[in-house]
Amino acid sequence: MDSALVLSNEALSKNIYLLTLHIDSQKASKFKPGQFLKILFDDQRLDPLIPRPYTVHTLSDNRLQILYQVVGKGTTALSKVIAGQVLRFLGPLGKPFPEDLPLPLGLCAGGVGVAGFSFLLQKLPPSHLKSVKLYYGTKTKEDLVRLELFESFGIDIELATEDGSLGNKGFVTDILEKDLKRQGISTVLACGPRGMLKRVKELAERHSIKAYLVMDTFLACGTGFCKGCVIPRKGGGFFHLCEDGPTLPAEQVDI
Amino acid sequence: MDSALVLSNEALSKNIYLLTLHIDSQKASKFKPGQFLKILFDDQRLDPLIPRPYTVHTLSDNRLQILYQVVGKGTTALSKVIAGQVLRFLGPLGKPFPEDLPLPLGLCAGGVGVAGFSFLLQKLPPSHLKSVKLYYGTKTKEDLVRLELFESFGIDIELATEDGSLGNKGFVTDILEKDLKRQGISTVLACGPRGMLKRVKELAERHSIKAYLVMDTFLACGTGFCKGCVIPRKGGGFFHLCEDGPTLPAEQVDI
Amino acid sequence: MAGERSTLKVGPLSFRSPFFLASGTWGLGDSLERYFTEEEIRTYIGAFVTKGLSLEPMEGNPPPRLAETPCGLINSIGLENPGIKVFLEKYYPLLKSYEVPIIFNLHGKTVEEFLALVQILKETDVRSIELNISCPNVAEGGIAFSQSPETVARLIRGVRESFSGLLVVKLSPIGPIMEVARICEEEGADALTIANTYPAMAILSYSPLSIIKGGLSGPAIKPLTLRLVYELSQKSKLPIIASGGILTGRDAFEYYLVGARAFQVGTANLIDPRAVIRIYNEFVELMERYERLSD
Amino acid sequence: MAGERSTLKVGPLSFRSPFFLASGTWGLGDSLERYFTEEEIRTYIGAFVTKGLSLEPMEGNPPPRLAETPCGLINSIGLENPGIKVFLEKYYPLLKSYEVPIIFNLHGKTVEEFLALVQILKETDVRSIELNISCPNVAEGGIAFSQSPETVARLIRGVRESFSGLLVVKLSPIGPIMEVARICEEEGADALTIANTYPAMAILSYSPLSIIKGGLSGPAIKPLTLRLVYELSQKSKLPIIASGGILTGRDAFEYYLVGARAFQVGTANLIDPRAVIRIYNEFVELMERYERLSD
Ligand SMILES: Cc1cc2nc3c(=O)[nH]c(=O)nc-3n(C[C@H](O)[C@H](O)[C@H](O)COP(=O)(O)OP(=O)(O)OC[C@H]3O[C@@H](n4cnc5c(N)ncnc54)[C@H](O)[C@@H]3O)c2cc1C
Ligand SMILES: Cc1cc2nc3c(=O)[nH]c(=O)nc-3n(C[C@H](O)[C@H](O)[C@H](O)COP(=O)(O)OP(=O)(O)OC[C@H]3O[C@@H](n4cnc5c(N)ncnc54)[C@H](O)[C@@H]3O)c2cc1C
Ligand SMILES: Cc1cc2nc3c(=O)[nH]c(=O)nc-3n(C[C@H](O)[C@H](O)[C@H](O)COP(=O)(O)O)c2cc1C
Ligand SMILES: Cc1cc2nc3c(=O)[nH]c(=O)nc-3n(C[C@H](O)[C@H](O)[C@H](O)COP(=O)(O)O)c2cc1C
Ligand code: FES
Ligand code: FES
Repeated sequence: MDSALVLSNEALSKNIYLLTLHIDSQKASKFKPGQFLKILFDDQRLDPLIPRPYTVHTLSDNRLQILYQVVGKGTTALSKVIAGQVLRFLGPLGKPFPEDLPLPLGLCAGGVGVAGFSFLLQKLPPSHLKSVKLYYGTKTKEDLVRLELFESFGIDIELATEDGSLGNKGFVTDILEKDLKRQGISTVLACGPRGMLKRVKELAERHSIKAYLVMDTFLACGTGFCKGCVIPRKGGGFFHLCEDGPTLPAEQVDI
Repeated sequence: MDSALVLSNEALSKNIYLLTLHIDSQKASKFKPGQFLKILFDDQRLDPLIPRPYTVHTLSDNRLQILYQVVGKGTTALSKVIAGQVLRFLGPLGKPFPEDLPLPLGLCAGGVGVAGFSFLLQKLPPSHLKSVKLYYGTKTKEDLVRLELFESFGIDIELATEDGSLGNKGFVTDILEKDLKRQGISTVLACGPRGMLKRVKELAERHSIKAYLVMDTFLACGTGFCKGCVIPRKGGGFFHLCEDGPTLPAEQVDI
Repeated sequence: MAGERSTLKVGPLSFRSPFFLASGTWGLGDSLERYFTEEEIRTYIGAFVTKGLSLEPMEGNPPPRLAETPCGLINSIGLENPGIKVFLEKYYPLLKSYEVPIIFNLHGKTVEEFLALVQILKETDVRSIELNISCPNVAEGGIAFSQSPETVARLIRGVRESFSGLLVVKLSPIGPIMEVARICEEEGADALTIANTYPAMAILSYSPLSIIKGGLSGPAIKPLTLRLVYELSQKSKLPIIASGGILTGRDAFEYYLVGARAFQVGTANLIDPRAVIRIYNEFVELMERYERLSD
Repeated sequence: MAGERSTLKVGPLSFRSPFFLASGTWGLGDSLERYFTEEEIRTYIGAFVTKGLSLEPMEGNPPPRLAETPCGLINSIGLENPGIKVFLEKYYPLLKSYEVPIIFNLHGKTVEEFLALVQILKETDVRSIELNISCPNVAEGGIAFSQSPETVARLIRGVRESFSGLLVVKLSPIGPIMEVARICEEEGADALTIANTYPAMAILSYSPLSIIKGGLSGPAIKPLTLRLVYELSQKSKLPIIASGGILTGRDAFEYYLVGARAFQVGTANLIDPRAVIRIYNEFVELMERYERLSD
């Protein structure tokens, strides 16, 4: 495990936080977009027991950011961490996003599922950015965090909120569907709640395009040891999310 | 339980920390010297499970200080807390030091056992201070923390370190013994490791003076509910440290 | 249940709140008033369960009596209590004045001692008892009962013969719990408390070696007792009072979902004497949300 | 022991380190090399215990397979494994190259399946097995064995007849463990692993209701398994391999003080794949300090 110094830990909305860590730059250079790390508190306390996984949100030199939503014990504890404290981490873990995703590429994010796309955008050849479109949906306006960051990449962005407080009213997959109908997208990379991923899978099948789903389930080891993180595979058997994923081909998962 | 804002949490030596809290001033006014509070972390984490007890070190208005030594999980976790975080506490708990302790009064402190004496000194009538002497011993010089504070009361102070790096070489009870022989002390209030308290008890008996021991044992409730914090009572039965103590008459405990 | 709170029935009694203060975690109850208003006692505390009471006063075990373990607490109090008679004289009158149902947690070393305790209570207005056949911290009686279904049968039959009030049996999580539960039902107990603490051990110092053997309570055991309540509630028709690691409304709600109808708050009281109020409120909120969801 | 580390003997085998990687917490071992140097494997890892291996490949249980509880982890993997034959072909050769003793953790649904597994191993150079008669997550076999001393007797007798290598039996903490341990000794087992996980349960969501029933591991159970090791080591002459919540050198040292002679690191690997190195070093330091103190 490695050490990380907390540079800041800022609430962006009621439940969404941005954690900025300083880590060893050699270690930093090993992370690829789509990979994750597990974060352990550095204080002998055994609850939560299992370090929680987080995607790399942004990375430059030795500054690694995580965008996270407070949902339970681990994320609540993380939200109480403040600058100057030290955390420990294990990573990089998991497989990166597939390389050379065919353009035009649609990034479909539900809520904090947007977290990992920024690191991808940081690493894409700048010439590709004009062929990338971000579909970003949340329940309400205040959860649409980090818009400035995503705008800074110069990509096309469409927003949706369930309550219509900003962008299109409704689900993010509704706007994605419109573009798929217009055949404006070759590949979709989607991250968000299970319901959204199901919908993306359906849409991709219907419109015969390739989709990858960045999935979520409770992980223990994150290293492939425990076989606990299964996602049913189409036709039988299971993926192990931490080893085979977290990004899985939509047509192969049975959700 | 009440909330406390951490104003600072400073390492005074390798293992000894000074925690400064901001608490409600009405609550603060309820604490008397010798009483303690139990500190809970405010982050849903259940380890350590039971809030640990700490004596009030100093108190003025709503600024409450705790002087503590890192020995295990709870104190390690406390040492990682930093300014700006919030803690919760229960208190005041336990009985205050006896009132109107006959002068001249000897305060005998082993290590961080010195913590509670400063609040007593803050509250003593200034005219009594010249009849108070502090015997303060530690293993080595760097653990003799908060000397300036104690000097500021204008009391007589004698120091001892086991390695002789500052003050008398040897145990703090050796210097206390000299004064008892000279009949310079009427009452002793002692706080420190079990071995030191035993020695104080012996000395008090031998020199026929009254001694009170501020004792330590693992507490669960701190409120008298669980009956877990027993100290054998001379002649049979038990004291419950959290209710009957933490300050107990030396001649009545069987240690 | 949120709606019918005022009519929660367990056996012959009804309770205003399904939350009880567990035996031994609020001592003899003499300081209830220090931490609650009378109104709070009436609203939030379904019942006060006394510390285990024995025929004669008991001094309890020598120290160490406590040790913390990861998310758990080991206690080896050894049933320190002033004896049933002193309790009835000195503590009971005050407790009664709080208008909260009082359940007498009883400890006998033998069946005969249990019956003698019940005889004493017959002379009083006490209407609720919890038989502690599961204390892991005494040399005689306690958990040994829970290992012997035949003895439990004899015990409950005897008690039931002379006591018509609320008869709760508090089982040990260790041993033939399914069989013991069945026997409690057959012999006419009114409810089961599931469960007492788990036999455990901790080492406090190495040199000199200091160990504690006692009962483990707290959040660490909740997944174990939850499983027991789940299994038992499918087998037994008796109402189950859950006891084990209830620190939040969620914990109680989970016990409710697997079949428990009342809840004892134990270790949580040691962390925060007012914990039961928070737990109650969290529970009621979850109940309301859940009822709405399942509409 | 610090001094005689190179000669720790359990049954017919000796181990360089008393720390084993517990079954199921390092998968099939194919990524050992990713987290340890060869030197580290040789120094710190006394043995690698395989994931439970069955006659035929097993797919394991559907999700959810995991839940965290306070200081504990519930798993219901359901013995996902490629089957003994595939393991021998595809994974064993690589594992052997690490020069670390490999203990085959075996799962049979019946005594006959266990014996068939042992027959297969007889054709190989495998010299160490751990009989998993305690898995709480399978419909057949597993923990059911540990409830039936007669079946365990038949099992061990059968295995012992055809297998002369290191025969470890991994017991369940639930059930008649003292009796099962006695039978293991009588029938010629070489060592006991105390213990597997505790039957437990967690609720993951309320609506729709999602629950997990599985085995509890981790620090939460350490005080319970410590107590079992303590009780068993006074009754059984077989060397005890402790398994339950070993996260630090102190944990292992406490098991040592109550009689264990080797230690399995399980859940700790899931927190930090290199945990065994830290634990080993902490343990050795404590051993040395303690030996000095007891001089
Ligand atoms: C590879 C990966 C990357 C991730 N990256 C991010 C990220 O960048 N930002 C971010 O905000 N989140 C991310 N997550 C999700 C994040 O890890 C979780 O939100 C976090 O672990 C929650 O921890 P907690 O202790 O706060 O909540 P928990 O208390 O663990 O509970 C969270 C929720 O999960 C449920 N749950 C618990 N166990 C299970 C189970 N076995 N099966 C199903 N449900 C269960 C609980 O009931 C609860 O509703 C990622 C997850 C994965 C797998
Ligand atoms: C009334 C009171 C006031 C106190 N005030 C202060 C103060 O002002 N400053 C200060 O530094 N400390 C004070 N203490 C001591 C302080 O509470 C402890 O040092 C603290 O609880 C240790 O917590 P921990 O989690 O760090 O250590 P732990 O991990 O709890 O262990 C500390 C040590 O105690 C041992 N231990 C654990 N349980 C038991 C038991 N049941 N019996 C015997 N030994 C046990 C452990 O083995 C270990 O050596 C006070 C104690 C009491 C009772
Ligand atoms: C300090 C302490 C004392 C206890 N004393 C008794 C007792 O006298 N009689 C009894 O039946 N149970 C006793 N118990 C068990 C509790 O009532 C409760 O059943 C158990 O602790 C599990 O619940 P919890 O995890 O909420 O604490 C005691 C528990 C603790 C922690
Ligand atoms: C994810 C997981 C998988 C396990 N798989 C097996 C197994 O296949 N066979 C077995 O005998 N024990 C298995 N166990 C039990 C462990 O080997 C170990 O005995 C138990 O977890 C207690 O130790 P711990 O608290 O250190 O984890 C498994 C445990 C976990 C957590
Ligand atoms: S989390 Fe353990 S195998 Fe994926
Ligand atoms: S700590 Fe519970 S009675 Fe003193």
